Amino acid sequence: DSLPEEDKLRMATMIDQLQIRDSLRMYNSLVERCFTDCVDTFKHKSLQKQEETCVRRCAEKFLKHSMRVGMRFAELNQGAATQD
Amino acid sequence: DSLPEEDKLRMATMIDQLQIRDSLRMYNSLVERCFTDCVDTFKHKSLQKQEETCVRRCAEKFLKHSMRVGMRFAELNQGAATQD
Amino acid sequence: DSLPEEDKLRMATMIDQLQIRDSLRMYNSLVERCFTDCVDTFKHKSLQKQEETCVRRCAEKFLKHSMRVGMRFAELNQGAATQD
Amino acid sequence: MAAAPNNAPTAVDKEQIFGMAEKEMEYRVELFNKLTHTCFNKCVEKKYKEAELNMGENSCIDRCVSKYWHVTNLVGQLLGAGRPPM
Amino acid sequence: MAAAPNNAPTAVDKEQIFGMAEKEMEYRVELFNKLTHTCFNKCVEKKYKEAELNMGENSCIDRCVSKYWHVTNLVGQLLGAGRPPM
Amino acid sequence: MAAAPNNAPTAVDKEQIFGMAEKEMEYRVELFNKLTHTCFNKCVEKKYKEAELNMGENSCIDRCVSKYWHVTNLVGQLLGAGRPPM
Repeated sequence: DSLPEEDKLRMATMIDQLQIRDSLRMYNSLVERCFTDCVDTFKHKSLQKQEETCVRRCAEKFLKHSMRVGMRFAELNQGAATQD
Repeated sequence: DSLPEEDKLRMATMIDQLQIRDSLRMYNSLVERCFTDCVDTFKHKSLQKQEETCVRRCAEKFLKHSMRVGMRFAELNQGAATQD
Repeated sequence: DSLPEEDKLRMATMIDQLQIRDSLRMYNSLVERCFTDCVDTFKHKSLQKQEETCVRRCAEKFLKHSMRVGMRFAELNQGAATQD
Repeated sequence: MAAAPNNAPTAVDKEQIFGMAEKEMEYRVELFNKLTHTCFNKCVEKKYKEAELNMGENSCIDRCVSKYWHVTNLVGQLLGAGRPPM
Repeated sequence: MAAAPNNAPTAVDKEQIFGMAEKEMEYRVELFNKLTHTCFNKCVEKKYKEAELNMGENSCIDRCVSKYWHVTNLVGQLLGAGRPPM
Repeated sequence: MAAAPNNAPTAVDKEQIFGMAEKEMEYRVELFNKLTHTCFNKCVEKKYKEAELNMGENSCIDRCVSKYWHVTNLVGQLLGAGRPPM
């Protein structure tokens, strides 16, 4: 609160950068997970139809899961904060 | 040794920060490991008695293991240093 | 391109440092992988002959694999760039 | 740690403050990521027959997050951390 | 984001530019590492009877890299990323 | 790398020195963490019937650390690293 303007700006920049890094890591690990779970044959160079369907569902399911975890996690954090 | 005071301080700060990061990571990975090994049923919201016992033993065992590895590791590093 | 000299130098330093970090991480993960795949008995303190052979082949194979992936990856990146 | 002779924080003090804030945030992000991946592994069917989470998966996820939270607190106590771990 | 009153970038602007470039490079390195480890797990025989990759392994690796690339693009589209993901 | 015209290190030289020291420490921490997790997986019984390490586990851990050290050195030689890897 009592930080000078310059420091507030620096803090905001740091948060932005951590969020960018976090999104890029999430993207990378989502690709790795869905590839590992969905692609198992290597007779072709291109993604087969049922592999593509599997990847789409996997990504969608993971994102929904991640949002649900985020909501529950926020509730628990809030509960912990009000118990203080 | 011949570093100016300001640089020594900066180096010490860097080491402190790496140690803090390392402890927090260790904490996170200890939780992940003991949760994965000890919690497998999701019929309740709260930790069951035998799960709690399992987590306590897991954490204690891992910390003892980690200390032992640290000692052996230090001996090998020292041995390697004296062989120079 | 239009960066001042000082910034170019800083960018080059950053790239150097990321490459150093990357090589050290690759080294660590290569050791972990080959140890995990090749060492399974703990009746002796020192590496047995067939374990050593296994580690050598594992490391060599992984490095060849990594170079091949790098070439294919570069081709795909180039193809994507020229499609722009 | 090292107190500056006057009240204005020095450059090194500031590095420490920003560094601590950064580590704290990194820790929370990592906690969230590990929790997310662990509960996905424990609760979600991996054949991906559909893109929706079904009721069983949803209730498993809620309980998994709750239990993970308890384990985080429990391990935090064992490690003797004075501050709330989440 | 915050536009400087004149054209010269401020110290904070520069931090952002260098920070972005650093994150971008970290992302590419991590992508390459995950791709390498995943395709090694999918394609390479782990008994290490020889130090060479055989023909079957080599063609598996080529197809694995190609498929991983497709999955990266597909997931990138689903996430709505406007820029090329590799 | 780039030699300064006089003996005083420039700001960029200093960044390199501190950056190298930081990478080196990160490497050692990562090595220790991987070693710890790998040997825990290889040596410790995961049903956690007690909180103590038994004799068999302890001797397995000692040998595991020793062998991991040898593998680190061996791979370091293969990679042609001029400096001691631990």
